[in-house]
Amino acid sequence: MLDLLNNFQLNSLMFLIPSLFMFCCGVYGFLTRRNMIAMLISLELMLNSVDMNFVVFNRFLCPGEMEGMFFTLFAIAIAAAETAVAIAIIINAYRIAKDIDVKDLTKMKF
Amino acid sequence: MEATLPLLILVLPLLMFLFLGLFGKYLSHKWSGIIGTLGMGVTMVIAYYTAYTYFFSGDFVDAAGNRLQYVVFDQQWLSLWGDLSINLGFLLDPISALMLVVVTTISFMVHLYSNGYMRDHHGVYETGFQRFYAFLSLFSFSMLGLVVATNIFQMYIFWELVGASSYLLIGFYYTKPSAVSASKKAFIVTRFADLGFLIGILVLSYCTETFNFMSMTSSSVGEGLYHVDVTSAEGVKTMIESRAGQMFLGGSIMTWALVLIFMGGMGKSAMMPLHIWLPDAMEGPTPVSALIHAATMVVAGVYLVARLFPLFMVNELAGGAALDIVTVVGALTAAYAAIVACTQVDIKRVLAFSTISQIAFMMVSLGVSRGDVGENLGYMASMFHLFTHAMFKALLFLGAGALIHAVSSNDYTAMHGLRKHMPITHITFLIGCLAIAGIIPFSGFFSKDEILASCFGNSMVAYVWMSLVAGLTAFYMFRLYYLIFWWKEHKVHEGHHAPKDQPWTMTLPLIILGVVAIFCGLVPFSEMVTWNGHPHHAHINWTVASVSLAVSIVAIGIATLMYRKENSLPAKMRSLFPRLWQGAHHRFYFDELYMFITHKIIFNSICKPIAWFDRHIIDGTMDAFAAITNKASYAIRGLQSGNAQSYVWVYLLGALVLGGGTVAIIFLFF
Amino acid sequence: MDYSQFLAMKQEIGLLVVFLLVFLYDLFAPRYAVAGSDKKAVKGISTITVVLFALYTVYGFFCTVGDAQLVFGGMYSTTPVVATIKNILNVGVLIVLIQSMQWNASEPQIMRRAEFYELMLITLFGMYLMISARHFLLFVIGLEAASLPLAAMVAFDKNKYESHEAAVKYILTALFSSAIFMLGLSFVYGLTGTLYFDKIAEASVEGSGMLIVAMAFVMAGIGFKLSLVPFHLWTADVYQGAPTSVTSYLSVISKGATAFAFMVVMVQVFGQFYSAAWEWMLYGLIILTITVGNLFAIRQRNMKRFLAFSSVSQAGYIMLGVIGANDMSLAAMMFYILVYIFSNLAAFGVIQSIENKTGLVGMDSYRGLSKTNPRLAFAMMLAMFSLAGIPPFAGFFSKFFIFTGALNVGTTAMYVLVLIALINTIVSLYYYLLVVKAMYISDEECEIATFKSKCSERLALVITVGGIILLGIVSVVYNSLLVLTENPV
Amino acid sequence: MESLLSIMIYVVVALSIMIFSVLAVTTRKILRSATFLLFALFGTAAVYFMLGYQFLGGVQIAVYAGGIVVLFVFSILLTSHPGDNSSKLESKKKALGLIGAIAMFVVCAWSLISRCSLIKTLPDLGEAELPTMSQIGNDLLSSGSNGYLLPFEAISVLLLACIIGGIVVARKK
Amino acid sequence: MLGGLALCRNIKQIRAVAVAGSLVLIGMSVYLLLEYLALPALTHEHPMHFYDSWVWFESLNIHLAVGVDGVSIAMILLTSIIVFAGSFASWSINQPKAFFLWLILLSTGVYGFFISVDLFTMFMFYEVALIPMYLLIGVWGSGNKNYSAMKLTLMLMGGSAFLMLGLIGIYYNGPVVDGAHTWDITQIVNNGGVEKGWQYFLFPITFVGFGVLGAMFPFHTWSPDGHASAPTAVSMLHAGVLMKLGGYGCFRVAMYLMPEAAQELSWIFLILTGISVVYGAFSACVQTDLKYINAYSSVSHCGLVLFAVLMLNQTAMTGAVMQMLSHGLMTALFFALIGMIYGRTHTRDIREMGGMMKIMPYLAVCYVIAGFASLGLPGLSGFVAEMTIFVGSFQQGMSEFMAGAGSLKLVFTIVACCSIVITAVYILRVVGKLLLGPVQDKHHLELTDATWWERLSTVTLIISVAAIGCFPNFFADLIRETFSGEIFKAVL
Repeated sequence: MLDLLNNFQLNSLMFLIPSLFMFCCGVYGFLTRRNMIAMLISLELMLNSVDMNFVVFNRFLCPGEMEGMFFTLFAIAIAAAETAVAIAIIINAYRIAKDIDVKDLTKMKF
Repeated sequence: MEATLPLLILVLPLLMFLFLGLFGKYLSHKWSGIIGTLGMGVTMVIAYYTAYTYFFSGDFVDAAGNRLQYVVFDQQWLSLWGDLSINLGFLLDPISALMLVVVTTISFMVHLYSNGYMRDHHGVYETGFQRFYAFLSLFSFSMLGLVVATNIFQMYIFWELVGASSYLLIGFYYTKPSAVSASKKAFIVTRFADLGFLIGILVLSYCTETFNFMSMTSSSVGEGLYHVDVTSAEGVKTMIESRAGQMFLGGSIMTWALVLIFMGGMGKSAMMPLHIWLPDAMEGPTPVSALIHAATMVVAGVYLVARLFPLFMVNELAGGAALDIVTVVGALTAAYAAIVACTQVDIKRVLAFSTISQIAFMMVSLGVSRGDVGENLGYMASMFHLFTHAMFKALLFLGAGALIHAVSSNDYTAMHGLRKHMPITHITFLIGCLAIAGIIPFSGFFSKDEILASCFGNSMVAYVWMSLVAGLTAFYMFRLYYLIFWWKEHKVHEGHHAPKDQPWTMTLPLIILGVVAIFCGLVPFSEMVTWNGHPHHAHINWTVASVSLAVSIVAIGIATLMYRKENSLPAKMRSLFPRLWQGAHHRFYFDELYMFITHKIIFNSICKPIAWFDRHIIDGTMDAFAAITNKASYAIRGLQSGNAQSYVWVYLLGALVLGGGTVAIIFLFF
Repeated sequence: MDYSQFLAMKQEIGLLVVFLLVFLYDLFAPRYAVAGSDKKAVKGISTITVVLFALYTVYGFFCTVGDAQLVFGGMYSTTPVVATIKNILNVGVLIVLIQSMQWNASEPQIMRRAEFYELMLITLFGMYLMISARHFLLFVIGLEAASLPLAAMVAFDKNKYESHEAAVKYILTALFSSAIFMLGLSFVYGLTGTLYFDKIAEASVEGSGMLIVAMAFVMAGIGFKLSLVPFHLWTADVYQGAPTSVTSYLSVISKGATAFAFMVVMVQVFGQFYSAAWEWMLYGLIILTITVGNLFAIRQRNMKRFLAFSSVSQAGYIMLGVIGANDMSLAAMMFYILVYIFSNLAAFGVIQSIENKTGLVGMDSYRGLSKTNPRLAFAMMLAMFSLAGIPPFAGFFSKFFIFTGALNVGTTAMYVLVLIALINTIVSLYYYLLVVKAMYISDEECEIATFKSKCSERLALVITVGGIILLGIVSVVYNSLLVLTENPV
Repeated sequence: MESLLSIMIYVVVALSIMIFSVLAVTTRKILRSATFLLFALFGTAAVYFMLGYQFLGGVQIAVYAGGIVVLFVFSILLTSHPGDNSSKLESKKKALGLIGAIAMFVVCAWSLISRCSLIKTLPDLGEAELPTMSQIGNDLLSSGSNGYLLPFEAISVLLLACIIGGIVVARKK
Repeated sequence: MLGGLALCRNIKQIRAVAVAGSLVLIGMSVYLLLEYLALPALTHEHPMHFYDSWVWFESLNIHLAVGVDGVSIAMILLTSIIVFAGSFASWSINQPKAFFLWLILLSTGVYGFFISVDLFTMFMFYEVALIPMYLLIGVWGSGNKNYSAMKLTLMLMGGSAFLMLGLIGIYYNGPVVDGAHTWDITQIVNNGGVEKGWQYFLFPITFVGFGVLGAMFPFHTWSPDGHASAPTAVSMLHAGVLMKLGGYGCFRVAMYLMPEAAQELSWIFLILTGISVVYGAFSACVQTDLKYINAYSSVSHCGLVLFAVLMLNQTAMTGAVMQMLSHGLMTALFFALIGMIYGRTHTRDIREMGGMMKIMPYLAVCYVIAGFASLGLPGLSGFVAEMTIFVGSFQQGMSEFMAGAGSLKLVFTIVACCSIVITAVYILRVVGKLLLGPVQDKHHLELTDATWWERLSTVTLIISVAAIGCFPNFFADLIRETFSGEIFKAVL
């Protein structure tokens, strides 16, 4: 047991898998939550997981460069912008529909 | 001979047709009748002149005394495969000269006659009088074109044209449904036969590599002059070199060609089993029946076989059965028609069956014509009979027309005992009957005698068979004669005029034809019309003649016994052979058979299913494509549920399948 | 730092200048009170925008000459082809702007029209970036810049419920799609260690399922904007709900720009390795897109929704240019998009002017249009014919050329693909003819009374109809496009 | 050998990321969901710190935690009444969601694992090689290779657009 | 160049202009014919006269290439006549402006198609000719017009979809001339033709593509519905000219460019077209709608065209073109007459009509003439065409049979010959029911006979029909040249 611990080293997969798990949680949430803000929250999880992927790849595979990190940096900004617009739209829709359940916004179909 | 004059024979009727057809309605009835008749008269004169020149000028006889074929002109009309081309031309040879005379004579008589016939008793012209003359002219043109054809395709062309003009004339009373259906029937039945003719032409032209009669059967002996000579003819040589002798379905290809062509002749000449249209064709005006369905068009089949006779000869020599088929068909038809004729009520139908029977005589005559029987005596006899028959049958028909016109009915039951009311008609009709019965010295005697002699020389069976038929002929003709003119006194219904002789326009042709029918048997036919132009001197075979004469007289005697006075003998006879009588009366159910085939089988079992198949299966398939597309469109509409989450779900799955699926495919298969 | 590099971005700079001018005018220009409302609106902004943009469009044509340039460390590139593509977009945007003038003068819209123009210009800027980007970061920024403001524009019609529903659907799906896209990018980064296009292409990544998965995600991300099936489901709802100007903008400009970007990504980035893989993936997508788009379009009765599905299937045809992956295809694709812009905008122009006047967008309302408004009906018919690919209208040529380009590859698979596409043209012809039928053949009384359309609308229609008729027949256009693509620098 | 401490930190961080992610998407109270998101984001920031990207971690906390989550909270408060529970999910929908998520996980995990070259231990880097603030600043405004001047400018335009868009949409009439 | 002029004709809309325009067209066509006759015979190197070519899409080597040979001239002449007659036949149509506009667009397409030598332009004109059909039927048609118009358009466009693939395939698999592939038919032929392996793929799809328009079984079902619903002039043009585009395309593109495949694969289509001939005729026998009868008769006759083309010999192919001419004229005549009768009685059901000969003798006589032409009466055009075909096919079939090369052609020739009987049946059936017999409906007695424009229209056609029927050699010689083995490689 101790031996195992002794030989234990952090590798990239150990970060990637939780990140991926996070992404999939986000997917699950996005697919199932009916509250649109909850959907946005799930989306944040997904975006966050992507960011983490970039950082992990950067750190493990190309140490010394900063491309992944910069991508994450910008991605955070983009995520913020996305969220802002999305929330604006959702609130707007809420004003009209008095509801933020995504299921109620299905007037147009087929 | 100048080409223009014979050409006029064709051009005049054509012009008459166009003139009357296009401008007829601006002319008065009277004038269009006069113009039509005059036109035909001029044509007749020219035709006589032409025939006279041909036969008697001596320009068309070679050193050995053979009559030659003379091509007046021959113009390419449509060139086809290789050297094959359809020409339009004008061929003078014994039979075409003969036919020119026959056609123009009868046609003129009919034109003249119609002036009277196509009016009612008050002299009012029938509607469509101009049209009638236009069609008559069209028919004359087509028939003349047919007889002078230089090649088989020209013949086919005019063959079709006579069919069409026959169609138009039979259906002249187009508001009468029976006339309409009769005309349709005539056209379609002959058309069916023409299919055989056409295929026959195609086969023949493949074998001989020509359409041209001269190339097929003759050798050139000078400019425009040809001598019928099967041994040196180009077409025959080619045919023998080609594999025309190859067997195909039980006959050589050449036999097939000739039989198929003969099928065309069968249709036109109403040979059994393609005869059914002719009795119905009597729905047309009676002059038309006289012209087309007695004297001219219906003998076109005989003419066709005669025209190709050298080829039939070659075939016969090569062991082919074409001529035998002609004989058998002819013999069967002759007997059949004669029997049926004995039972008909409608006088025109009796005459129609008599025509069928007589034409069958000509066919048989051609069929039994062999080189070993007096230099193809049958050929000459056939043509001779064609000539005489045309005259006396036209006479009979015109006489019947006069009767019908007088009593306004076709049935002899409405006539009886007319001999006193219509003496001219009576006499001329009697002449006709005697002629057809073959009583010496009327024309029919000579021609029929030659035919029977020819049969006699060839086959005893045929001879006996045909003699009996000749006897039947005499019987039914005199049955008809007595039933019309004797039997009992004519009853004049109140308010009706008594029937009387018709105006001169109608009686004059009767008289003329009567005279001709008496004397035309004396024409020295054998010296003028033989298959290869070589004249030979026929003499009456008195054995045959006396036998046939005896048979005829006996038959006439029986007829006299049965029908001269009203009695119950016919009814007794009828009840003696009820089956036979019924069968004959219903023409042995040929029409019913055809009705069954065309209506039940072709129309109901082929056409309708095909139409159904087309609308429902083929079109249904096309519509099904549309329907499937539409269905698919509805089926997948759930994809667009309106819920953003389901969109995303589809999106996700799409992306995963796109990636994962591709990976799986690549790693599994490559 | 070398700021001179910005000079390579002539068109972007020009666009930003236009944007800033409009923005500043919006801020400082005099306002006037709108009748029946207590709000004030900016005067004359529409005209100014259109004029400025028209000038800019003209200016854009001068940018096509010149060498290819790769600046910012290989992050941004411009070539004559790219410049031409941007010019094509400019023309489209100009028409959209002219078409939207009338709508923007309507009551609730008039207060916010300046923002409308500004957003539109920025999305165009985002598309420029997408097209010119040679680095995925820039690409993503461009993509977002092209789609986020659009979401706001979709929601512009404040009074209309549909507009909001559409905006919600659009933003949610767009965000999800961008998340997937970025996940794919992260995989690409993980595989190659770089995000520069040329470096990715150079990196030797031997057979790897991960790359294919990454490719699929990238395709899905871009395919979302192109509305390729199965990433298209937002299209119909959004097109239907959005204000018509925005719909037309979405359907032609956004789609056109993304198509080029897609081509660049596919050919430049993934073209080197696994070309077979992405071509087959695209192959499947094309078949699906064309077929499903057509199947859905058959049933639509709302004109905008109908055109949405038609544009889905048109995207499939555009993708034929990508899969062909040669000069001829590229030129054909550019030409196709150009023609598509004109045809679709003509259709939307008619829809818009009718909607502005009567508020009707149902196909049933169009019955008998030819009797009340023959000119509009005629323009619509030409647009439909052009979209269906009927000669002698431009659509025929573009379709023919794109097929020719695709068949240049010469493989049997390509023949099959083209055959499927061709069979689908029959289906598409069917529904395009439905519109024609409604307008010309139906005998019923038309709901839409005769009216005279506004000057701006007519101008836009004249331009588009002229384009439909002339673009194909005047061969110069296509020839010059092909000359451009044949001589890539 | 890694210190036991770092292992423990890793385990804690990884577990917290995963658990909070799950909680964030499953809890029925929307406000809690936002809170769990916040914790998940903190976990991510911790990962950044662990890997030596202090600046990024700082930005993560500032922007995400400080900005976005607050935005969420505000909007939640605006749109829902306290104590509102979201209704229970239909099992069908849940199943579909699960299928989607699991499929996603399987595909991606497979592709990650199949790519052996990805599985690397943490390379040791000297302090110098980890990005410093000045380096980040320089690169951010550099126009050369690996310089991010253009994206930097571009994102400003993007943000401007989003501001305009957000205002236009959210503004009352 | 005259061909070019035919293209650039002014599109004016008024009735008079339409008539004048069509007169000018006839004049130009005749002039073209005369000019053509003055020129020397075609040779292998120059299979087209008046050849001219302008670059259009340089980069794709697309030219606006035009040129004519005897066949195209015949077709152009046919089109002119029918357009002329059609303008008269639609004298009193409503919305004449739009109608003539579309009609002329349609005929522009047709002219363009016939004079094109470049595959692209040819295809373009082909489609130009097809699409006005939709509106013409949809707007001015009658009966179930929506369905029919849609069906017709979609099926024909379906054919052209195959065609487009085929043509592009020909382009890519054709020879390279001056460093580029070419669309030019003459250049493709003179430089080695289409690559052999590809022919087996391209020939069938091209043939089917054109065959759809040629109403080849089983792609003919648009024809009955379409013709039944179309207005008079459109039926005339469509059956008279447009269906000929199919036949023309079949030999000009499919067989001319891909002779090897044509030789080897012709049997498949021979069977299909052979079926068309008889099948169409049988179907026509039981129809009760006049236009349906005619449409099926067109299927039969046009089937004969394709049938003859597939026989691959000079005579049959000449006959095919003759048949196109003949069928074009007489079917136009038929449809014109049906339109005129329908315009009076407002029914096309032959069961409800009768005795028209009494009511409208002029139209009835014309109908009989048309019927005779259709059933192949000598002196009218149908006969010469059919006979040329039959002789050609039979000789071909017999030669192959004798050479032991199978009896397919022979058998199908005989089958096709049978159509002359069936044709007679259905034609006479109609004539009997419609024109002859007693008047069925007393109201019909009040109807009038033809007006002067109707007379003019029919007379024009009848004269043309008779002209071909009486002087066939002139036309045959004109056409035959194209199908000499020297120029047309597929001909043995």
